[in-house]
Amino acid sequence: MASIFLQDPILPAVALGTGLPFLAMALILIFTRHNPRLSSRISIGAISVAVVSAVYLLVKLHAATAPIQYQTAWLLSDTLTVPFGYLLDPLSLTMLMIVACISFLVQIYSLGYMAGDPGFSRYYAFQSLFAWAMMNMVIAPSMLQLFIFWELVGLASYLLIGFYYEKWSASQAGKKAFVMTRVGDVGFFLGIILLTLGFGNLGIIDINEAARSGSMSSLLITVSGLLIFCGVIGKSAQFPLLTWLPDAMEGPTPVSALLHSATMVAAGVYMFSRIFPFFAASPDAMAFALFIGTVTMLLASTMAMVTYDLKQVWAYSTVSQLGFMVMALAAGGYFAGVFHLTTHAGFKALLFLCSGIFIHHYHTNDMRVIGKSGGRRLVIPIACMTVGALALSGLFPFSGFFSKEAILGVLAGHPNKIWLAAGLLGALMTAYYSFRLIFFILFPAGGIEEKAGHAHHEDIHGHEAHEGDHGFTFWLMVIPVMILAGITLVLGFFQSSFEHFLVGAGVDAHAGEGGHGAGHYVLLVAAVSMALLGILGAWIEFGRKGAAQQGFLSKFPRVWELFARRWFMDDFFRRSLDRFVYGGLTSIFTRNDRRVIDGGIDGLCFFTIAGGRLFSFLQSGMLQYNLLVMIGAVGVIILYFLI
Amino acid sequence: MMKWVLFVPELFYVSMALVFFLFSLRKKVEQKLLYNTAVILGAVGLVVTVAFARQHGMLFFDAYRVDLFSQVFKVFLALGTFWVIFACSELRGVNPRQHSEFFMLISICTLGMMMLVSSAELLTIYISIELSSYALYLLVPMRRISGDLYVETGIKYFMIGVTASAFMIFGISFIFGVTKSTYVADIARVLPTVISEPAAIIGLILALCGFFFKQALFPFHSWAPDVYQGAANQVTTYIATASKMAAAAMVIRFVGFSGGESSLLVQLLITLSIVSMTFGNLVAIIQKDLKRLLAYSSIAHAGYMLIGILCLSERGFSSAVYYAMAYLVMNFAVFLVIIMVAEDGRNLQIKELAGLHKRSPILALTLMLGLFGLAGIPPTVGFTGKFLVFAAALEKGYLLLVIIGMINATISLYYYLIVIKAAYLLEPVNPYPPVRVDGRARAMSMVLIVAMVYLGLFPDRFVALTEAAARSLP
Amino acid sequence: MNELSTYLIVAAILFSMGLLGLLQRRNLIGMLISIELMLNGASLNFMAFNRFLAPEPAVGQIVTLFIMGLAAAEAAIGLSIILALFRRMHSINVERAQQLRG
Amino acid sequence: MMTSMEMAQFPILTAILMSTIVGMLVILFIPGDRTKLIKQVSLSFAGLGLILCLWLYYAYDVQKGGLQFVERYLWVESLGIYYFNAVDGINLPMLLLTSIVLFTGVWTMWDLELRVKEFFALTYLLVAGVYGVFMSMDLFWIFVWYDVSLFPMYPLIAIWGGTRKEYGAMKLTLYLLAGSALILPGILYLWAQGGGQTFDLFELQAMGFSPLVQKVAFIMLYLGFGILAAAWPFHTWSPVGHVAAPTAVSMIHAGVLMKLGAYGILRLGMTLCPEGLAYWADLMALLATIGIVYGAFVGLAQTDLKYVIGYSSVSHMGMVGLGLSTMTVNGINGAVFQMFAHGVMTALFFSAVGYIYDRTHTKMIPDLGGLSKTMPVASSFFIVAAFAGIGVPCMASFWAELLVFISAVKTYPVRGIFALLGLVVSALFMLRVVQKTFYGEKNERWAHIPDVPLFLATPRIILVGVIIFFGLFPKLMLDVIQSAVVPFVSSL
Repeated sequence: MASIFLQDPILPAVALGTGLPFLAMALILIFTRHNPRLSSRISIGAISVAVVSAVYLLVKLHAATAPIQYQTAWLLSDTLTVPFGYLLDPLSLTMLMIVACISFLVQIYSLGYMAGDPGFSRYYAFQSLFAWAMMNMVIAPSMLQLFIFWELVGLASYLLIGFYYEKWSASQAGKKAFVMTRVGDVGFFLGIILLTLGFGNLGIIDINEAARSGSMSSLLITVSGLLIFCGVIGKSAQFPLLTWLPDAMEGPTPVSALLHSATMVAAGVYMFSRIFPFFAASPDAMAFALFIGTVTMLLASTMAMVTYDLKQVWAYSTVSQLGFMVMALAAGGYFAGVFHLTTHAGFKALLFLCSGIFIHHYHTNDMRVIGKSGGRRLVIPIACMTVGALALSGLFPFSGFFSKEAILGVLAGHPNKIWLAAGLLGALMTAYYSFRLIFFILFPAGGIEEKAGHAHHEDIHGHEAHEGDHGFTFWLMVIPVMILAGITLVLGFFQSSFEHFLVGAGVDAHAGEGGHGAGHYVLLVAAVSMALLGILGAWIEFGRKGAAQQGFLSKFPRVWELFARRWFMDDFFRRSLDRFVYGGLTSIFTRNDRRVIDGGIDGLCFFTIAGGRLFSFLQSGMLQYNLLVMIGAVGVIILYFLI
Repeated sequence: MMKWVLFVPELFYVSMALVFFLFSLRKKVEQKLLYNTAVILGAVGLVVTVAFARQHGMLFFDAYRVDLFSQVFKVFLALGTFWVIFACSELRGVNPRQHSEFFMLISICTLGMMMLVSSAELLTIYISIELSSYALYLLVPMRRISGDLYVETGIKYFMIGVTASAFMIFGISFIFGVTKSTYVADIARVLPTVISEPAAIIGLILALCGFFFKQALFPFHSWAPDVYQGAANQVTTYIATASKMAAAAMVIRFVGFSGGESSLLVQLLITLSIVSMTFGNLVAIIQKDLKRLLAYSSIAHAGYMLIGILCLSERGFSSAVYYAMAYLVMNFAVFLVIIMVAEDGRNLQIKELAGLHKRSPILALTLMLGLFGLAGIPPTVGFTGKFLVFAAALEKGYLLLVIIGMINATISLYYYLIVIKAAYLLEPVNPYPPVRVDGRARAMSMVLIVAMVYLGLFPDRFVALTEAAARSLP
Repeated sequence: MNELSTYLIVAAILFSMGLLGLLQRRNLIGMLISIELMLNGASLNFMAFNRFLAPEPAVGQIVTLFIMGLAAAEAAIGLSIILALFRRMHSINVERAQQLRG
Repeated sequence: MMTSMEMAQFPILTAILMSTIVGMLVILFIPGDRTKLIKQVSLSFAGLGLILCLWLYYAYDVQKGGLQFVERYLWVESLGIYYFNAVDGINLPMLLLTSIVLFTGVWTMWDLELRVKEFFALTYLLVAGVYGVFMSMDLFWIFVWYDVSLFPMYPLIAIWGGTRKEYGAMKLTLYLLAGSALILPGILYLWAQGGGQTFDLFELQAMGFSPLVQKVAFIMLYLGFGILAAAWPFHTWSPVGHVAAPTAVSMIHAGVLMKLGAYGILRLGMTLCPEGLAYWADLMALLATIGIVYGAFVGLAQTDLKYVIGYSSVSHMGMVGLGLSTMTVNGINGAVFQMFAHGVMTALFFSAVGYIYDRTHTKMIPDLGGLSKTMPVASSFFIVAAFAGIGVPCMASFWAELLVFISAVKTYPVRGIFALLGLVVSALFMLRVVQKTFYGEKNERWAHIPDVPLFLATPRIILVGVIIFFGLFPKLMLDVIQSAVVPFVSSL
């Protein structure tokens, strides 16, 4: 063993980094449930190792020319092999890095945020479970392993969304998330099965290679591609399965930051980019994805424009940005998509963690209340949040600017300019709703109410007494935020080296990426002006002194309602679930089960007994009647045989 | 003179009857003495029968055939008789003054049945049947309970019995006319050639009536429920066990004689078997009186046994013999429980078994195993019997018949389970007195339990025996 | 007239009459007598077959004798049971005895 | 065939069988009022069985495959009945499953007060039958043990049961034994068609029956065993029976006994009548698919926890049927694996519900709610089982479902896709139950109830451990299964 370790330090590094969280989860659940301190230390210890190993791997392999693959058989059945191992290439290394770092930061942050929660140990166990599943998903060398951990990530998501299980809405949201992603996953699974049956091999490299070289039939690619894309729709909350993600905000805010914005929901996009060449081989599938991505992005942006819930805004924005990434990938912009994924992970985690501080402090999600209660007094968080919002809106020099530019560049390269227009419209709305939120907190309409609400008075007072001096827990939360803000600031400048790393060593970049040049500047101006326009709009309506803080949409109550109720998508799901599942098939089947099948059996028994009663009349008490029966039977028998 | 050796078991029962006849002449008999004598004589009878089990030969101008088949059944009969006598210690159901007559009639009846299993000539068969029947006609009304049940039972049993025997002798007369012989062996040779004549068919069917009556097959069953219910528990036990043996043996022998591939006969037997099983099981479902329930179940079991017989193959006959043996053991187990629980000789309602598992665990266990055996559940002997019977039937290709038989077994399980439920689940409504189980009964139960399981799981030697017995049929 | 079939027909008629009487009479003694008729039918059959067909002259007659003997015993037993019934029920009508059923 | 059968030195299979029969006898001879001793004795005999089975599992040579630990003696000469015990890759997991479920089941019944002696004696009799079916390779014995495993259900449910116990007991017993009313003719039919010489499974297999015989025999065996395997539409005994049964009995029954049905179809029906299988496979797949979807839908409407589990069993056993009907290595691998996984999972389900029911005396979902607050550990057992039930990866049943679905989509595309859609419904239905039972506000009504103590939690932890162990290391089981399935499929 030792010699193997020495010869090839990659295997133990991966094994340690991705395996320890599982161990941590097991340890916490089995032994340290009643010791929150120890539980958190175990978990953070494991994730630190993961960060170290991710860094180590990145450093060691950043110059590697070929992907490094290692796999052992997890399961062998007939010709089917389920491998377990890793595939390290720039993409997975990047993603591994993102997951490990953000997990680490969130876990540190949670020390403060979750302090004192009765389920503290459980929280860290689930966090570890998530980290384990997510990292193994990222490094999966085959679609099957990816799918397995994909499902496990979903499980972690379910558990973490429903973390406050005593809250009905939380458990409801968890269920909704699981079932809705399950719908997509069934498609994904079917796609994988089709690939297995049609192609026989699920290795990611093999699939990409085969698709690129054209040795796979295009029908198979299209069909299985579309099915696999269902997985993306479910996991990355694309249209029409997007409504679970806003609901998922019922979970603790760090969870939202980690799972439901930065990493887990990006798994869909990650998977898309993982087998990008495969998808790219099917124009139909790409077109479909582009369409879905666009619709998602626009729909989610509209929803974000009308909500007052801090987290909901970022949730819609996540959906929208995910749609944006899908657009990028579907338009052929591999690098743009991945790059946006990376930057988005940073700034969206930042946004959520900042919101978390507010929520933790003011015990409310409503941005108006936070603003009135004096949200802007938390200087560092509001500053960081503004940084995040700027990045989200795509303004220089924040990371979002670079990635968004890249995507718009890709879209500009697409022959159909409608996608570019949609992208620009999206950028406008993004800036609008982001700064709507910022302005609500910064410049509350009636100024800051010095008197907090009666109900919260003592509570807040207690907190202020506790955190007035910016206590330890506060700093535990603020430091990760500041780190993330720093990353957001600088990440964009590594665009070219990142591009070199990712594309140069990995998958070829496809058309559209070269949309620089003369058009590029036009685009740049257009994008930035869109963002500025959005911010300006937000300023006029929410920021400037004496602004009504109503928004132009309130003038169109129908539209407002449409947006606020998520384009009635939830109603649609609810109603079809009630009508077709509960009211339809379930009740039909249940009635059938009770009446027809079981009733049939009971009826059979009843008739048997009734038969007994009937036949017993043959045995009357009258002797001669008995004799008659007997003689009659003999006569019948004789007659039968004589004839 | 050496040939008389073959007749020793029968002679023994003649003398046994004589002893009790002498007892009955005395004004007052010590009951204990009578019982002990009976048990000892019964045991000796069993020993004698077993000792002469390997004899074979012909007697009385070939009218009497002693072979392994007959001797095996004689052992069953002796065993059954011994068990019944053994269970008669109190005999509260019978007037004490009649106890010696009771034992005498049992001895005579056993004698008649032993003769029946060996008979190879129509007149001998007729006389043996009548001998055993007359004893039973008298045994059945010999009961001391309130009400008029027992006379009613007696008259019904008598009337139906003599009608059946009249049918039989009328049928025999036709067989005699057609085949010009009363020797079964000759008949068997001639009968297949003339089977298409109406007289032969009528004769055969009518003659079989007598046997079917004894076996209580549908439609000759109607005495069974009434007799089971009306007769004293011990007498019912005797009828249900020993008497059934003789009837089964006779049917096997008679049908075996007719031999060959007589599709007509097979059709008749299949019909009777299906109807018997179905009728017996269906009507048993609604019974409340345990003995009456067992009567209907006996009708069904006659049907199962007939499945083995109607195969007309060696395997079929041997399976029927095995089934008969299994039936003897299981049925006796159940009746033992009835006798023990109904100490005063009353009739037992199913609900009166309530709480038996507390009142007497060993009896409850005996009852459960016996009933599961009757239902054909492994690992009891009843299952093995059914298995052999059905195997024989399927060897002949009667798939549908076997399926019907199994469905019937499932139906039967229902009412057996009701009885088991009473014994194990129900709490008695009014507290019944605890059941007195003395060492004797305990030993008996143990023996029966072991026998049921042992015969069920280790049937090899007994199957070999029954096969040898079936082979000894001509 | 001196044919087998004649005797057989007579025997059958005897048997049928017995059967009819058995089913129709409610009087137990009458039923007993009817059974005797049936037995007589059988006896007549035996004699007739013996006379016309059997190689061995004695068999049918012996059987008949036995039937007669057994019938006598049967009647004795039957009468004794009927007597017991009469003692308890003060009637020999069979309709009085129908408690057992089902 | 015979050359590969080496007589083992130590008759370990008989020893496993005897561990239950001797256990039963020993229990019978302990005075009924010494309940503690009875429980200790039963647990130790169950532990003995578990150790023997684990050793067997360990000692089985996967590389060599085939029948091992063969014990074969002539039993009844004239019929050709053999006392023939052996293990291969198919029954080995089943034996292991049985021992695990028995051990944990006996342990969960530690609180039993009512008629303790009879309960454990009957349980042992039942399990003796189960072991017997799984290890016998002789048709006669398979049937004998099969029935032995069924009839103790009646007293077990009727005496110690819950809701509508007498009705449930009677229904279950009669229904299942009605199934054996088809099995016995089927077995004997094959025996008779094979010349009436032997009941040895492999000798019969070598004879090869005509297609007509196979068709007739297979449908009889399928229907007969299918009832026990809760194949749609013969499943209604399952919810009713489970609701009525006491915890350990439900565990053994749903965990092991239902597998007897599927095992019987595989071992008898498919081995002896491959052409019959081919003829009826379509129907089998159809019923199985209906079962999968239907079970999940009906489960959605249930309000009794045990009903829910009962219907989930219907759905999961449909998976087994679907796997078997594909006649591919993957399908049968998956089916056998699913039998094992589902066994452990349902045992966990029922033991979790058992604790809840023992303490709250209700298993109606609307009455419960918020249980996680009062008894987090006890709830978590159920929740883990629910995850296993909806096919979360790294739990044993996921692998089974994976294999079954892959082969099903290949062989029966439409039915396979429908079955896949059933996954969504089953997720909905399980999570709904979990949510309504365990989540939500703390229920003051149950606030006083203590969480499950460690001693009683141990058997449940063992079950969770087994689920996750074989979920993480499925190869350990699948290699064993495959060693038997590959030659089996190639012989079809």
